[in-house]
Amino acid sequence: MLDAEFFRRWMTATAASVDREAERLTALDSPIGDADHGSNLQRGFKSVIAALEKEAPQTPGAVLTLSGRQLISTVGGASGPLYGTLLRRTGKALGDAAEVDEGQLAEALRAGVDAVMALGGAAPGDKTMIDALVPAVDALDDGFPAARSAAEQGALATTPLQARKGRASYLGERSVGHQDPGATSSALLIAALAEAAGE
Amino acid sequence: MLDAEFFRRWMTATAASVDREAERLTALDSPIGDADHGSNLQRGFKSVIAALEKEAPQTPGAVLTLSGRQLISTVGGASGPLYGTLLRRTGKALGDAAEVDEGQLAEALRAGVDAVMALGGAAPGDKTMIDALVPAVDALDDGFPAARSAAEQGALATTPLQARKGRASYLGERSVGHQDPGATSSALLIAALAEAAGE
Amino acid sequence: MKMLINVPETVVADALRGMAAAHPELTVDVENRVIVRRDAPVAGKVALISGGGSGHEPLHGGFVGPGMLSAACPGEVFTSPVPDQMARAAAAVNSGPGVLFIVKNYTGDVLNFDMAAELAEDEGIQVAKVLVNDDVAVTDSLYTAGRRGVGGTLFVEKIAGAAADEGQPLERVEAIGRQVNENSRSFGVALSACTTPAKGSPTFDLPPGELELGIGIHGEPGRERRAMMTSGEIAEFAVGAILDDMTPRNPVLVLVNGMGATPLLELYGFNAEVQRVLTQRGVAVARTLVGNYVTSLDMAGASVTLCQVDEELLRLWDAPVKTPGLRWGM
Amino acid sequence: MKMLINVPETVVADALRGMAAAHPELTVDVENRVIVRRDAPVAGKVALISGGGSGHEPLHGGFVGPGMLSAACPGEVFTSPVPDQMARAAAAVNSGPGVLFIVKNYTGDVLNFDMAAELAEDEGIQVAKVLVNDDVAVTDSLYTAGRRGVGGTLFVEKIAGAAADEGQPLERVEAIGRQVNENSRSFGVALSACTTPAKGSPTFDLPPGELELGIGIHGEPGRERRAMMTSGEIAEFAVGAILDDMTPRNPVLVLVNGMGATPLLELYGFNAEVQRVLTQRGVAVARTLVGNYVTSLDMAGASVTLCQVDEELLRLWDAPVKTPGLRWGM
Ligand SMILES: Nc1ncnc2c1ncn2[C@@H]1O[C@H](COP(=O)(O)OP(=O)(O)O)[C@@H](O)[C@H]1O
Ligand SMILES: Nc1ncnc2c1ncn2[C@@H]1O[C@H](COP(=O)(O)OP(=O)(O)O)[C@@H](O)[C@H]1O
Ligand SMILES: [Mg+2]
Ligand SMILES: [Mg+2]
Ligand SMILES: [Mg+2]
Ligand SMILES: [Mg+2]
Repeated sequence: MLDAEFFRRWMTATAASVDREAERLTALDSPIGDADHGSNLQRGFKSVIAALEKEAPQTPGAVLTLSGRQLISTVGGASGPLYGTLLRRTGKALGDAAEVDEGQLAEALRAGVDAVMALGGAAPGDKTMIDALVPAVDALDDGFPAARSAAEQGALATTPLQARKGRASYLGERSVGHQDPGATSSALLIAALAEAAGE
Repeated sequence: MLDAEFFRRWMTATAASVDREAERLTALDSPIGDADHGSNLQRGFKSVIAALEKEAPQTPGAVLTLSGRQLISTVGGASGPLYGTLLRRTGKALGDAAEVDEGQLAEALRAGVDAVMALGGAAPGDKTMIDALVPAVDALDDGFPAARSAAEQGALATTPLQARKGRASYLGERSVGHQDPGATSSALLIAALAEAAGE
Repeated sequence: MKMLINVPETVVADALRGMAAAHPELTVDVENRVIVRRDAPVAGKVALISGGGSGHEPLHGGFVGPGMLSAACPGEVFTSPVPDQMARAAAAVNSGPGVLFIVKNYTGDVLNFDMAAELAEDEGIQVAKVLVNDDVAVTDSLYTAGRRGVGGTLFVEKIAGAAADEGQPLERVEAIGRQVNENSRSFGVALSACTTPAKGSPTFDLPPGELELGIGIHGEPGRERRAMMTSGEIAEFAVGAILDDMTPRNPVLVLVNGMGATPLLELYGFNAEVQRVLTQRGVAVARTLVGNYVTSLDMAGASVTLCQVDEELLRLWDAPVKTPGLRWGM
Repeated sequence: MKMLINVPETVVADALRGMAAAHPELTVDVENRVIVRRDAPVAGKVALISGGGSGHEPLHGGFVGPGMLSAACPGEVFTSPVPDQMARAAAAVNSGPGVLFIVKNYTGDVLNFDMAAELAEDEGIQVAKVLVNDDVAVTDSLYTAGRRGVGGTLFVEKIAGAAADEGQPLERVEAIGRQVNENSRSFGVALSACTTPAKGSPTFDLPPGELELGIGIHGEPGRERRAMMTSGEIAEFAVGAILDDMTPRNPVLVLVNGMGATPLLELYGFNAEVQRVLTQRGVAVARTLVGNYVTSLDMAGASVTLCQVDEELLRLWDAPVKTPGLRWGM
């Protein structure tokens, strides 16, 4: 079973890997975006960690809704409302149980990803974070490591795509040949989930 | 004896060598000035040639006063009024004789150079055009080729000097080690005199 | 790339402190990142709020004041602001008749302003929205996020601001804002990329002798890269792209806008070419504005925006405005 | 370096054509290179004329209009104008009470304005002159051409322009102009060189990680090169250099001026640091202006100018002005 502590570890591991990879994320956001994705998420997850320490939420749902609200209030850009909605909706779907199992998490995450698709209007293949998140959720039944590889594969697979959402879509065909920064950070988020599970 | 035709040749030869050396003059004006000396003189002597063709002055004095007025009206910067005054005062000193000898020219040129020193306040050693003009006038008694070498020597000798007049003086000690653009163009002017004399 | 900054992290806060010092007629909340005209809320008048990433100055903070915006919400550099900023601004400027959000069409701006609208409406504030999407360089299709909002934003903010200043009701101010957007088209070119403080190096590589056609205002590359063109050729290309998309029946407002690092001397020269092309194409010009208004940090380049105006829009354009970045008539 | 131009030879003429198109309130004589306010000569009032090399825009042409200059004479890029321009301008704007030449202290400007004064006086026009030399980076000694005129020019033109607008006589307008100059001090830094159209490459090489301290406005290098400094350190250096030279007893006007390519975002952040240093040094600030006013083409960097003002000078600073580059109160 996964308790509030597990979800806190997930957020901490995400914050750490976003910190480590911030320059790379910003560099990916440079040829097909506006060179801010890494610093956006760094700022957001830093404030998530601070809020979790300060407010010490006691349930999995509360950890994620607080984290999501925090992202919405500090990131800005496209990724702020989208990642914020992802965590907030996932958290809401977890309700106020003190512990949840992996199946419940998979179901809640799917609700979160659906909310991101509804909000941003992106479908798989549009070269966005969705291309890492959807395969990850699909693979979650096979465990965290499977989800991690699926997300990584999904991120890598954005390279040959032409973007249809977000800033990269302005470039038309020139968006082809670059890996999507948001899909890349989504892979980090899912990898942190596996890390939190010690897998 | 030197007639109006000789002075026209002098101006034409100057215009041609300024054209050839414009980039170099501007480049010299770059580290210790504002990178315009070459284009300034190019514009000025182009209009001198046009005016000489149009107004066809008939005496040495008239050729030079017209040329000087033309420089004043088209060059701007420091070099416009200074070179304009040089030619205008030299022309005035030649009076309205139809022909002048080399001694008269030397005397008139000295009057012109004195006027430049009075106007700009520069003395020899201040790292200006004066450093080429004064030695040239001094050497003119020994003929045009001697004046040419004296002007060239004078221009080269500005390199180790610290500028005390004009823009280069703003740089203080950093003006040392660069050849003065105005002294360099003065050497061209004197070389053109020798060229006009066929020497 | 060298910048006149302390550290990248404090660039926006530092700028807001400096703005506060220079403009006592504005209330600058540095902590919460909201710039409000000092006399807000103005009784009985619709309030205009805009915002977006920083790095486009004077847009939007420089357009706060009588006759234009009531408040502006600056995000991080090139990053949309967060909903809390616009919600706070709405509370500060609403005097009853409601607030109009002026939103440049970027996914991030749209999402954050929409969330802010929900928050403000929860507080009982009436909110309307004008989306600005004037950039003809972007194909508006199912396969893009739609056209970007660029130079036309200035026209929307000024003209809707004048309508609000006259005391027109929210629906009317919104309708005028939408009309200005529909009448506006822009096209931009870059001669160099820009450098964001966070990245510290140019956002794209542009070899000597080439330019980017159809750029936005976030340091993103354009649609196409070409061998360098003259000012006249660029004017033909930009005005041509706009007129391919709109055939003005009325005279136009012309904005010849610098991207940040192109000297005014060049912008004026470029304007001469833009005017020449407009004359050749039979487009009448009502007013022309030349300068750095909707910028992209230190990018070299320029954009052209045309906005067709009938008599009412022209009257509203000419109406008095008193902001740090645009000022006339008072 | 890429530029938004046609050919280097026509840069100034092209800019003047573009200025004419954008500013119907000015009469722009493109051929003779004189910009005059449309309503000149204004009966009974002293007329102000300034000018200098192009490349410093909006200085001077952008400061022509009610409350400031009557005419401006732009030379080639970074090249003083020729006497014929100022003589022609004087004839166009003089209504009887005489004209004041505002001349930045450069050998070329001084010589050409002096020759113009002779020409104008030959036509019976009374001419007075204010020489601006506010740059503390230059040692004022027998061994230099004296201090350069830089940012202080804006203060002289605005304040003397207001005095002329009030109908004060020539000696008085001249005295006020001189007083403003005596009360003004500037210091500038460059983070990059600029590129003139004629040369086509940067006027000096500045390695990454270094800056030039004590630069002028003509792309010339400064007095000293140092390792890159933060905005706060630069503010301390620049304000320190000014206060070493002047101890203001009265409040000051502050101009935080961009050299051309430094974004407004950075200039405002720099202003925050300048204000901090002034507070620490006990200098009271009356007014602050932040923006690109006295530029050096596409140079990155900034300058600080302080001008001590008593009540009269402050009143004249606040007086209405209506020019393309500076506008308030009307
Ligand atoms: N409509 C959308 N739906 C889902 N994800 C999107 C959408 N638009 C953008 N994104 C994601 O957001 C990422 C960019 O985030 P970020 O750089 O932080 O914001 P911005 O584009 O506003 O600068 C993109 O790489 C993409 O994965
Ligand atoms: N006061 C002066 N007296 C004599 N020559 C001067 C003086 N000031 C400048 N010069 C000369 O003028 C040259 C610069 O001319 P130019 O570049 O055309 O004008 P500017 O300095 O106004 O840009 C200098 O190299 C110097 O030789
Ligand atoms: Mg981005
Ligand atoms: Mg020069
Ligand atoms: Mg962004
Ligand atoms: Mg010059």
